[in-house]
Amino acid sequence: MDLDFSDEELEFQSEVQSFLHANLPKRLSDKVKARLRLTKQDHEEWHAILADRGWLATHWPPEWGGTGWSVAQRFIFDVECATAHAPEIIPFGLKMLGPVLIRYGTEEQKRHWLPRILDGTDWWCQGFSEPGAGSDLASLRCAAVREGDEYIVNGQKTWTTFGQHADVIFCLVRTDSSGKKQQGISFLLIDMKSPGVELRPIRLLDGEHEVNEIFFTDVRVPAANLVGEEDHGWTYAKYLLTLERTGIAGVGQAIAGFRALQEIVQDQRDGHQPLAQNPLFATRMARLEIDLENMKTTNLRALCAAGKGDGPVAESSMLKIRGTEIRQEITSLARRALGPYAQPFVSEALDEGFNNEPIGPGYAAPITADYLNNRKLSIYGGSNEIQREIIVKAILEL
Amino acid sequence: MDLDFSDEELEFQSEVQSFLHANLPKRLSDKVKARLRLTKQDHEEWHAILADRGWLATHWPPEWGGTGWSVAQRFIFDVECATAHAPEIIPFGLKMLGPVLIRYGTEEQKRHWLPRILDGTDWWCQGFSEPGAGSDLASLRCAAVREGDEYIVNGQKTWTTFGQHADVIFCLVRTDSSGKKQQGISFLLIDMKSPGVELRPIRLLDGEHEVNEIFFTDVRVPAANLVGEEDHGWTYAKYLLTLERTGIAGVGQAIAGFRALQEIVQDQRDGHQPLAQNPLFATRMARLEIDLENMKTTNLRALCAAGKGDGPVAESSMLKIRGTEIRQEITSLARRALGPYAQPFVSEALDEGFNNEPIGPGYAAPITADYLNNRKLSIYGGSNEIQREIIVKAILEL
Amino acid sequence: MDFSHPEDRQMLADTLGRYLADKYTFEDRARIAGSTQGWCREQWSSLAQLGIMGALFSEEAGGYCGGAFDIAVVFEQVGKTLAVEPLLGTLMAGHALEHAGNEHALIAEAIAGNAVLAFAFQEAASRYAPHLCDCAAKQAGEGWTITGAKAVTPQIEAADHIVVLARTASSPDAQGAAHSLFLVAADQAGVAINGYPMIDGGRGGELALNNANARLVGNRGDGLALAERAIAIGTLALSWEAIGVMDTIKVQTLEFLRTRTQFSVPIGKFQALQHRMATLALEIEQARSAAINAAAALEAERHTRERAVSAAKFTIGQVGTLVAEEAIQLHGGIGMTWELPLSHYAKRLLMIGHQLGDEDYHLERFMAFSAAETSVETQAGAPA
Amino acid sequence: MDFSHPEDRQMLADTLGRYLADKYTFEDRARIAGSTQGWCREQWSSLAQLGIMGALFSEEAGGYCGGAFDIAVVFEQVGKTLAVEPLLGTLMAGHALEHAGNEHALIAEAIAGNAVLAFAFQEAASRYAPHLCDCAAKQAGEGWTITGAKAVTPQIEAADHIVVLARTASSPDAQGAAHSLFLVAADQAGVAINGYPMIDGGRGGELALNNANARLVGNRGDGLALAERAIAIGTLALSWEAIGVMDTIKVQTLEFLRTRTQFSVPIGKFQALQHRMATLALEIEQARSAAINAAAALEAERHTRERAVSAAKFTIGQVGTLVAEEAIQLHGGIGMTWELPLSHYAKRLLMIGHQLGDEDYHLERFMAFSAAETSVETQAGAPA
Repeated sequence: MDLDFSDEELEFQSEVQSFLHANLPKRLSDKVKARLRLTKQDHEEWHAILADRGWLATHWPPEWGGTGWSVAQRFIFDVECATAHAPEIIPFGLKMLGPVLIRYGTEEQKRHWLPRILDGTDWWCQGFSEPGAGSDLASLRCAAVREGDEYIVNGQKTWTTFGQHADVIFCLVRTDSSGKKQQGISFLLIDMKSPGVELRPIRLLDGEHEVNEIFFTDVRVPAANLVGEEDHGWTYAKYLLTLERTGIAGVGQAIAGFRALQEIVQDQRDGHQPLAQNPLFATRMARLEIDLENMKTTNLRALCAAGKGDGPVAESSMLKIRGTEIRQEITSLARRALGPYAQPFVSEALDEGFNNEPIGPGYAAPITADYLNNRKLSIYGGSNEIQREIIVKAILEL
Repeated sequence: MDLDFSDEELEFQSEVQSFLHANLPKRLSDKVKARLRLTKQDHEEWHAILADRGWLATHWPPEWGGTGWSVAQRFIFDVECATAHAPEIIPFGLKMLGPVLIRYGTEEQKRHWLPRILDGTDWWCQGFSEPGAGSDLASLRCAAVREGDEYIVNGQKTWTTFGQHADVIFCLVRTDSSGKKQQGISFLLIDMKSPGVELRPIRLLDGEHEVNEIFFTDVRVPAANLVGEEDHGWTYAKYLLTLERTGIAGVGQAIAGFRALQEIVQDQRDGHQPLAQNPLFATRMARLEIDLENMKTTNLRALCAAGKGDGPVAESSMLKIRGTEIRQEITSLARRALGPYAQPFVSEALDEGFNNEPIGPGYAAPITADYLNNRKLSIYGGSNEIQREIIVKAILEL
Repeated sequence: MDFSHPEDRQMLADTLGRYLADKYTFEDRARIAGSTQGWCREQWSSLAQLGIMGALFSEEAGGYCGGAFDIAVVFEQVGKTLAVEPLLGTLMAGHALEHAGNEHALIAEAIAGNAVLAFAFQEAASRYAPHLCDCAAKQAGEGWTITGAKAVTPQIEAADHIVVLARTASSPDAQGAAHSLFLVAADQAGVAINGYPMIDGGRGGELALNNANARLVGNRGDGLALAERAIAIGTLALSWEAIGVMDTIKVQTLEFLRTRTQFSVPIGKFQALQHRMATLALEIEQARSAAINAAAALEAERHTRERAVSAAKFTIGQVGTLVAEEAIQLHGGIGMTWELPLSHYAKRLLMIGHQLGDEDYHLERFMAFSAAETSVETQAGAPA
Repeated sequence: MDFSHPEDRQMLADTLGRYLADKYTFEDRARIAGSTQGWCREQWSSLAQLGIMGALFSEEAGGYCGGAFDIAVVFEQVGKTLAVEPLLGTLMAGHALEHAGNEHALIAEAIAGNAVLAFAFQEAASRYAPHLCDCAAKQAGEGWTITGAKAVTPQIEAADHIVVLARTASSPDAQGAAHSLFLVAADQAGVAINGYPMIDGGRGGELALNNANARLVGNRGDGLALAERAIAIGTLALSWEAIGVMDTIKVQTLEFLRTRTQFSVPIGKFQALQHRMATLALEIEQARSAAINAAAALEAERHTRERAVSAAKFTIGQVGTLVAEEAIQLHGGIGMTWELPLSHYAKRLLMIGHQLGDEDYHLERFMAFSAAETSVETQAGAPA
């Protein structure tokens, strides 16, 4: 049992800090700290800086340009980036598709696609959910029919985050309907510029355009874009979903979010004292802080177990549930902390360069929208109900 | 909308108070207040006093010796009795079997059994649950086979509260196994002194003997003891269970319990102040008090709706859930309030006449055992899970 | 004891319900709530013609009802349709004027739909507490002028007249009084409003007063007592609005559970969701009981009234957050879309928690009232 | 970073686990826990021979381990079997003696199984707070005598020696010190113990001292600092005992869900129960993380250590109550019977919440430490 970082790890931490200090543009960290909208260019700028340093693909082995970091290093990097207000790494290519290709892709696919992720040529998005296939993902119906060297794809995907920015989409498609629904699913890479791909924005409850519906009509996809074997996509999808879950737990973001919350709660007043000293609010904060401290250790335990080859299936689900609960509670307390100023919403105030006088405290503008937006955390990446199903399956053995 | 008591109701309240002041033996109220064990004789003594006044059968119509009270009157009576620390009326004959006989029994059955409940001749107990039929009550297997003018009963019942005191038991027995499990159940009254009836005590986690297993081996029961029609017992049971639920919600006991808790929390010290002023404990108390205030009104709403003939099925389930949650929270806060003194348990201190010096504060002895015992509230009378099923069935209509 | 409404009040509720269902559809509401004005004068006139504003005030003040349960049924209907019209400000300001006993002509104008009122008490640093009021009034000849700022007042741009709480003494006098209530005409020099959209629809604004002319409402020093009463009435109204919102969310969520299919069955067949739905239904009934308790206590003495009002708003705040979050979760991704009415009901429910005190504020206030023995009518603010 | 135990510690855990499974079966435990003595001297000797007490102390003090995670694995096994032997008192008193630097001979006796120790700090009016200590020590020649009473001390009847916290000054001195720690032989005039059964098995007692002879432990005035450290170690031990209890309850409950049939299927098929079980499993892992954090912080400076210890005991208190109550509920009526081991595990888990501070006490303490900037080693008691 040793929870302390080794000297090497501490040195690594300093290295990351120095790097961030020297290379994270203040314009970006200011935007992230203020929770302003990030543009596609903002993300690309940060990705390029990390790629230059060789630190973009933290989940890839070195031979493909990844960092090959240990569990502890990845943890340190995530926390340092988050607390320095670096933009989050967009996960679709780097943390989701990349590992799938490295594990299940052909040599050719790896050589073609992985460098393009690293150098920013391709912005990926994810085509898993469908209107009729949410929690019941395996019931998906978007169909691909093989015709010679091509698949013809027809159907619909939904909840595609940042689909509006994407060049390429990795999809689960149905190639066989005859057996169990988990069988007959294939994992296909589709160029978003292909004829027959149409994108329709979905407006969320905070008014933002973040997710999309995507329609495929007779879209022709080279058969070379099939990952792994036809009809075996469910296996690859499950591997990807486990990675996604751990990402959504988001310990780094939680730590950064909690620190930001502490500042708000010190700044907000409850009569003649900071809100932080209000007994009820202080109790909420302390419970949250303890939950977070516990979750940090649970996270490290799960990562260490995964590093040793113990299957992290139930653990990653527990992390996803508790991690998202904590992140939601952080945004919920920020909203509560604002008091009456949780109500005004000037959407333009979330864009860079907006110079009007803020309504209420300067940090107030994005808080309620952020709270509302983060309701997604317990829904996407496999809803927290689905995570409970996974846990039960693992421990109950019925 | 009128939540106030009418002048007549206020007058009735005074009448009840005067009656309790004059007729509730101090020996009994002292025992109830101190949460000591009540003997069978204690209960009989109090029943007799109420019967003398004509106030024992609060759920019966006047023609059978009941009070015929309005909803408001019953509420007032329950609350006044509880807060005066009167023993609870043992419900099996008075609140459960009585109404069933009145609604479904033959004239002869009513004439025979009802007076014997009122005058204390018969102490009833309930034979519903079986080891294999708990939440799934309708799967019960204890069988009754008709032979001439008799039924021959074989099988087992369990969780029979105060079976050790009982003269008679009302049972659900299976008279037909051919159809759906809810069919083929009959409602039978069985003399506990019949040959072949055997009782085995169950010791509960607080060490008490309150419930029993009952075994029936070739027990002969006169066919005249069948209530209603053969094979239709499930209907009568459902009616009885709805009555039971509302009783378990126990608003009167909750109010009395909360007042007793307030005294404890004023007496216990947190440093140099009463525990009542500790911010965390005060918050727990305030939340509980508000819950209780809300529940009081929900209870009255449900009773008024029932009085007007609106079916109180979902409402009585909601009441059962929230009422038992509140009663459990009261015992839980009492336990918490004791601090370290929640641990000692001198069982003899719960008997009348125990004169040793108390361990810790005088009221401490029964508190943790009472908390443990009250875990039953969310389990019996149809577990709170079953109540949620009933609610969902009523509102979801799927 | 009777939990049904008398016939005339039921008729009021039905009339309003029918009107809103017909003429204030979800599409109408979305258009009005997102408009640059943030409310609709035509709707306002129609509501006045239906007698809705009249129902909020007593006969003495020119209305025809004005009881706690009349206010309750009106705002319950408002909640069912998410109407954004400036009823709350008109109710609170009007009741302050009514209780102070002057300005009956203005109340009559409000009842007729010719005047919109706002009630401005909170300030940037006051959070929800009325007594943390630094807006200063000073005497100027016969009248007064006020200088200072008020924060996040709903539909204040719509208001023709604003009832403003201001400080009339630098420190409390022997009776603890330092504040008075004033009536300020919106259309004058010295009144500046910085308006903005609210996240749940409609608009609010910041009020800046710079030597604005004002008329004293009631007696000097009565400000906090009058404000407390107006806030109690506003809190009651919001609580019942929340009941209307929650009932609607319940209906919408039950319908979704019946019709949304996953794993080849309606998701309402999943027991884990069923039990959570049962809990929501139970909690909503508890919240309704709390709102009934507050209405029943509105005419009681201060201690009883304020305790019940804070118990209700605490319950509404707690249950409201649970219902909003659970309803979204039970809907899944679809519950997060702008397109679905549900998300707007959920937002409104959450934001009611940020009006006139959130669950923590009211729980503390309930505890303070529980601890306090005193119930002196003149002592305003939380008793501890 | 490594979350596995080194081999020798794992061996210690396995040895103890095997011994208890073999020789301290549930029937043995039930007999011992309900006996008039409330513990078993033979078991105690066997545990000493196995080296269990030695594992609780450092080599300097005559043991061979004594690290936080050594204590953790021992008490985790205690939790798995509900052993009622006087390990906690011996651990806390022994560590106080060890830390004070004297009485090594007595620790050696304890390690050998020849002496049982108890640690008595709380009083009838102190609740869980060590600084609310009115027991008074006065100097008598070379030594000291103590007069006063101590409350609810586990297995104090079993103890040969009792470490007692007592007041050595009527008010705190400049360093805030008013208390010192003393060693009191149980077998002397002036020591009276009123013993009783505990509701979760084993016995406890009230200690009355009447001019009882006592030896000073450590320096005068160090009492609260030494007690705080001993309580931290005791709290760590209880937290890990709770982890052992909860893991066992989890196994029992999963087994019940697999085997108990209702509605013609194992009740584990019911999704509403499944999801609650998943939550329990998740919470237990959170509790384990909290207990790991406390063990990892035990040798850190005071502020870090006490914050982690209170975070752990808060978590254990909260999760423990949830697990105990939910496990009983998931078992239904059967979970309430004396016959089933589960009910005894649940009782123990609940009562751990009443030892060395409940969840509220430790949450407040965590908040006080979070608010305080100071981390002065000598300043004992909660910092606020």
